Amino acid sequence: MIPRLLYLPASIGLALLVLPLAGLLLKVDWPGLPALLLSPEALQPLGLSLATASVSTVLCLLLGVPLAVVIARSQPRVAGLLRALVTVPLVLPPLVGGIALLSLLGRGGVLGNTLELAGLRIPFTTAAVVIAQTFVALPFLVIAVEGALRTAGVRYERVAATLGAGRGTVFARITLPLVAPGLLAGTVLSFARALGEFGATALFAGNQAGVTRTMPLAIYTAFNGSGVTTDQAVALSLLLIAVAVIILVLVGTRRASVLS
Amino acid sequence: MIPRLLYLPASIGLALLVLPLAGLLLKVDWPGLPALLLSPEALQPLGLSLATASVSTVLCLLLGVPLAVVIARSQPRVAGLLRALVTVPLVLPPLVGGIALLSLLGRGGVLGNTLELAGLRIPFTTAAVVIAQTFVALPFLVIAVEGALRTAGVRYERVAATLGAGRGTVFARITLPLVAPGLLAGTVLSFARALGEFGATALFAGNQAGVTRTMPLAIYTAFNGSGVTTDQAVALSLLLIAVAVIILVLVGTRRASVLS
Amino acid sequence: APSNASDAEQPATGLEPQTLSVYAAASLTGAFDELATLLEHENPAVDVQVSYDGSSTLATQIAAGAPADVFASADRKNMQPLGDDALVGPATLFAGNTLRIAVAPGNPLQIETLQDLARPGVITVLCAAQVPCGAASASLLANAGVSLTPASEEQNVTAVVTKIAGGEADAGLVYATDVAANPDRLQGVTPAGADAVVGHYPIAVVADSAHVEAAQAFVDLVLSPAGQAVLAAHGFLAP
Amino acid sequence: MTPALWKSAANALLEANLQLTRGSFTLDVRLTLAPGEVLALLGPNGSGKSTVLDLLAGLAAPDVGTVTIDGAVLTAPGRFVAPERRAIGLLGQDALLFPHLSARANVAFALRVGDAQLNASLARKEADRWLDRVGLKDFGDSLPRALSGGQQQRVALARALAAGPRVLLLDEPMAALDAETAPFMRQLIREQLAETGTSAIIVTHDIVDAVVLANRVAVLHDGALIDQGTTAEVLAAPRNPFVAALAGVNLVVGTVQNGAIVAPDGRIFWVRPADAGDLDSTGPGAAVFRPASVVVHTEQPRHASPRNVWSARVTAIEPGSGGVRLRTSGDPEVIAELTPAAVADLGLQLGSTVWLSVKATEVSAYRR
Amino acid sequence: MTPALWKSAANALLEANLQLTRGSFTLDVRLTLAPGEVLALLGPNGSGKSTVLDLLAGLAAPDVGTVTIDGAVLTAPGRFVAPERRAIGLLGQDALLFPHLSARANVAFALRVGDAQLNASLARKEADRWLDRVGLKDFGDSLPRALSGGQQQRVALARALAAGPRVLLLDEPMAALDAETAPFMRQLIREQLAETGTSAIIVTHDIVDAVVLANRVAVLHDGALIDQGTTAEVLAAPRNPFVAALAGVNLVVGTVQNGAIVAPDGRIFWVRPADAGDLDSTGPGAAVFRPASVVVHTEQPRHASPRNVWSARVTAIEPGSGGVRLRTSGDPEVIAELTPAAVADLGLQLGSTVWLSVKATEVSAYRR
Ligand SMILES: Nc1ncnc2c1ncn2[C@@H]1O[C@H](COP(=O)(O)OP(=O)(O)OP(=O)(O)O)[C@@H](O)[C@H]1O
Ligand SMILES: Nc1ncnc2c1ncn2[C@@H]1O[C@H](COP(=O)(O)OP(=O)(O)OP(=O)(O)O)[C@@H](O)[C@H]1O
Ligand SMILES: [Mg+2]
Ligand SMILES: [Mg+2]
Repeated sequence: MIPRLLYLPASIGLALLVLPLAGLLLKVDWPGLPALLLSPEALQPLGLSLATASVSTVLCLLLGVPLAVVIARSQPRVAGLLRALVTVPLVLPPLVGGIALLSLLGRGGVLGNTLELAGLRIPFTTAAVVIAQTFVALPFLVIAVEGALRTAGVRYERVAATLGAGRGTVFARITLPLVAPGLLAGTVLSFARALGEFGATALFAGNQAGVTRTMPLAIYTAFNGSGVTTDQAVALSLLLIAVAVIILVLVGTRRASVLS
Repeated sequence: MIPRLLYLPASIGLALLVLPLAGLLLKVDWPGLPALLLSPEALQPLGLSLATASVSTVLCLLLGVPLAVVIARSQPRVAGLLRALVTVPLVLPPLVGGIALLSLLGRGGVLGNTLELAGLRIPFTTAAVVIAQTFVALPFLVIAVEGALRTAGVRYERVAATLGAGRGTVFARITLPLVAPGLLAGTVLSFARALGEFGATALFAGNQAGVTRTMPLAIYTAFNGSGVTTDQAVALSLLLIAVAVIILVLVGTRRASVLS
Repeated sequence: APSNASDAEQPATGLEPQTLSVYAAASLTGAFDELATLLEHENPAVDVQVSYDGSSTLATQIAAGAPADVFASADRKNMQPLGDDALVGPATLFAGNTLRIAVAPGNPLQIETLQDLARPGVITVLCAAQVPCGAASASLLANAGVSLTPASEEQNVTAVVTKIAGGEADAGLVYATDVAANPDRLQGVTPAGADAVVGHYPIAVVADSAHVEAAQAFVDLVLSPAGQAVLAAHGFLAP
Repeated sequence: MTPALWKSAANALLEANLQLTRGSFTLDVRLTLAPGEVLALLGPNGSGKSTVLDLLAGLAAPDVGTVTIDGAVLTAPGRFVAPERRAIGLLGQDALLFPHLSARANVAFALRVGDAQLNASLARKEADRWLDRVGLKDFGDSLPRALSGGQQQRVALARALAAGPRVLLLDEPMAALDAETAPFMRQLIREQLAETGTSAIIVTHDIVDAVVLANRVAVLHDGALIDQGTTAEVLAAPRNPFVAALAGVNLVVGTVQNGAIVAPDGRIFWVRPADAGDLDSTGPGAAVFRPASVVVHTEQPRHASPRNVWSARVTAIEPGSGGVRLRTSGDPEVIAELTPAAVADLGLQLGSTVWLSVKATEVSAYRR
Repeated sequence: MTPALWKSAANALLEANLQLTRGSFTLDVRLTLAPGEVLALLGPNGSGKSTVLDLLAGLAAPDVGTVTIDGAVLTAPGRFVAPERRAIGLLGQDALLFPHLSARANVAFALRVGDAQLNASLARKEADRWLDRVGLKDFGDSLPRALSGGQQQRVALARALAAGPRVLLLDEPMAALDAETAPFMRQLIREQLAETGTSAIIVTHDIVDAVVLANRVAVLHDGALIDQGTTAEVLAAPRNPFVAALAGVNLVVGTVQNGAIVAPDGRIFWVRPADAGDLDSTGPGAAVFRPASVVVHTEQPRHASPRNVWSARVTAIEPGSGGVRLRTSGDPEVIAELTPAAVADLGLQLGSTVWLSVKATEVSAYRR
């Protein structure tokens, strides 16, 4: 059912996304690769990245799904405004996201001062990494789930209500399963975005090995350190990409099987 | 129809996205703002950003919609793989996207050499900005439209086929209008992402006023140049955010009216 | 040479109308802006565009064929490979930079020595060892026998400055030029042995440059007494 | 629209007074339902039947109006009880089985909602019993998309009954069912409603449903109730062509003149003596007679006993429940029912000109 | 399953031979359609009717099988012509109007697909004519969601007819239509098919549709064609309970013994002399008689002429087209049709034990 004319632009689009990654492969110093990838300099940030991105993704789900429901079921005007607000963080250059988070949660920030009095300091902690990742990844989840909710419509929810099912039951047993594909897509997107987050983290969380140095920060550090030879940065990127692809493919096929 | 319990996490989610921006407002040097915003240092990058982001968005539509159709209508396994490939650029830290593009299209790059022979040089031109933006924004469009296509299903396309409509007609008159909300959401997302793109652009396109210095680069330059006083960077960010919000709200309400 | 309108129209001694592209390390921002204006003043036909970024970013871009005419790096490490590949001409050192302990104005925590940076309760941030200011910081601390775990290893010196000026961190090691550029927000403390650790800035004309003559003129200006005076005014040492 | 028709039952379970405008369509309906009563809601396409059910179930709100159940206000200006708290079930025109749940899980969902105590495995067993009752014993594991249209309809019916509401609204529940299954489903609905004492409103286009299931019939037309009463009453004296078509009788809406009904095209219908007495003064009135009472002749009948004789053209020949139905021209058209043999004997064809006669004793009449 | 039934028409327009397994459901069907012929496809829910239409229209592919139109192969091993190139239209069980297009635009879409020359404004005018023909003149601008179920069904019918296919497949096209509209839509379909010489297959649960619209009837059961022939043939000698229910007659499938049919529960049905001659040797056979031929007694009839007499319980009392229908126990159950007056006179109730009799001359029989 695919119009044949579409195959050409589709291939170009795919090439645009995939070829640069292939180009990256050419830059790899293959003999030195295994040693590098097994070094603590590679594995520690990778572990931290996977851990923080997972936590952030869970946070995105907990906060984002409700937000998506509220937007999807609001009056069109309210929904339009909320949707715009949710999308704004996407526009922020990474650095600005960091400044914004600092101005809120940093020492001297509006909330930061209050927290400081309570003995809580967020910048330079792993919590800051999670917050920065959640901040940048949340819009993805919200937009994806909201779209799915809107497309799924309320027909089945209405049927469930006429059977006497309360809102909680309907949400858990009807709404969520119906938007499962959108939910999964949103989860994948926000996990990917959290995994790749660099800018806001760098400024808001800093860069301390084992605490806040995630993979992207390690890559940047390696890049800055190596000068023109981007070998190490490329190798680390490759590791990140490989891990991401494996996770995405695993989730992708599970997703397909859910849809069947 | 919204379970009442959801309002709490929804509010927290919204606060997480909006409060940092509000924090940013506190950092603004309001008296100096008008003069700064009307200076060529602000308006030239803004114009370039809007122009390049618009072109990138059009490119995303031209390449991304066909790609989304191909993925949505493929076998589950193929679709899962393609979807993972399309999602990978999301994981790339900004810098790595730049390295990848340079290694493909730069001097000594696989394609770059060929193009050089043809007298074409892409890096460090406005075209490079557009390519970098398209590279990072395309996944958003593809994922959003693919999701919408999958949810819309093929029922109406099948009906149209039994009426004798060819694939092109079905695509233009049935498929596209049916996924209009998803298409609009994807367009908004990719435009927003293109507008905020910094990392790949900085490396691949450089930072030349009027040619490749988009708003995010101007913000970065202001941030680096001024040292401690983030005033100018914050003011520019504010301008970018304001423009983005206006566009998003305009599109958002149009979107609502389409859905009605 | 004094310049006037007729010189611009008839560039017998001046330069052709052209745009000169200078790639300079971010820490050179204030000084190179002035030097660019100076060159434009002397050669009204020439428009100088300076791109500032991290040295490694600029080096990577030049290696990839960026249309740069002059490259001024914050360290030799980023200049060296370009020279080895003959992508730039011979490099000359044109400035040096030393480290300062940066603290908030008024020095509320009374930080006077490198040892104070390791004091419990003091939040210290440094540049990552991989970037020029981080490498310098590491040797300075090693020379003084101080070992400390910073709260963060920033990617560039600007980030260290931002953290201290914004109050996120109490102290850190930055360049003297950074302190000079932010007199209202930072106070500098000169640590013992600072003079022994100097960062050297090389400059070179890019081999592919289409404007070799103008590029050389800019390099010459940087190395000239007038240029050196501008750099000194921004806190740089002589090379 | 005699006020008597709308008498508010003192013991009404459900009372509704609904006004709604949607585009050019206006709904204005008042209806009541007694405990245990089953009302058949009839009406042409687009008359507002589904809209009424939505308003009762709380899936839509009227512009103005009230809905009360047992005296408790469900819908009123400033008050709107959510559908899930109304105890009013609705089986809509589309089956809308939850697509991610098997047939069994669809029914079990309704069971567990109706009875919070019920544990999952008991609910599954009970659901299987329901599937058995709708003839789908072997389809418990099937997802809705693996069921045929009629099978889906049956699962939806089981699900709606299993929820155990106080009032059940059924929108064309038998539309997709096959001829063999329909009577059993009708029986199931009837038994279930009677057993549980559930009141119900059933929307249908099939007169059999109304007669088998309902105590009372209400006819909706263009958003207004134009007729209400026991099934026999309503069908015996159809008040508009729709009801006449449903009842399968001829209806002539005209004016009363000298003890007869005059059709819009001038034909005069003499009526049986019992009814003629009522027709002493002029005014609107209607005549009703069965298609089987219409005699068809190929020549003008002379010296015949029937007083009502006229000529017309045959506009359609169709099979009917009791033989062959002839539609004949006129305003209104008149349908005659004959045996296939008679059609052949008379050599009737589309367009033939025929003479029709009806004995006055076969024509009932009433004032409108 | 006499081979004669499956004779491949030499002049067949559409020929299909389809085998498909989906879960536990297996389809194995061979059918042909002559030019201009209209075939009614009957069968219980889940018998595979919609599946057959999907396979013909190219919306699904059989496991094994072929579909040819005018000799051109549409479906075969290794060959599959896309639905849009088959010139086979399909009006599915759901209306599926394009939700973003008005009623007019839905029909105009089909018109312009069928005739590339047609410009937009002409197509709109022509679409309006179609809407008028299905009684929806004023609904041209309405979006599907603002139409009632029956209105949507009518627009979908107009759209399917307007596309002008060579073969039209209609899946329960009248299911949602009201009693007044249905005859007109039936007439519209008949005229349009006749005028354009379009062949058609119509799936329906309503015997009237089959009789009015179709030249021929095919009965599907559990994925296999169990009966085929002219409507009269099939209904006169129903081959299974489903067809009997559809035709409204009693069917006793049993064994031939001594010129009579013995039911599974042992009842003996003597048959009319004309058929008894065929029943000289044992083997499977069936008896058929009309509900109106069954006489109901409250006491055992003695010295009565009917040879077939038995007792049973009343399991259901329903209205029927010609009076009241009594379902009575037994294998198979037997339906008797009485006047309402008779039911009252006899004091019949659910569960009453009655005696039933049928005159042998009213029972037709055949070998299976
Ligand atoms: N959103 C709307 N805007 C305008 N008109 C509407 C809207 N929704 C429904 N209608 C109109 O309301 C009328 C009643 O629709 P409803 O679905 O209640 O009819 P119905 O009696 O159930 O018909 P059917 O027998 O076809 O199911 C129809 O004429 C329909 O066109
Ligand atoms: N994907 C599937 N998996 C398993 N069984 C299926 C699947 N799709 C359909 N079936 C079965 O195929 C059979 C035929 O379905 P079909 O829709 O053709 O029936 P139908 O004759 O049109 O019935 P109805 O009168 O209810 O519309 C049904 O028993 C159904 O359960
Ligand atoms: Mg309806
Ligand atoms: Mg079907």
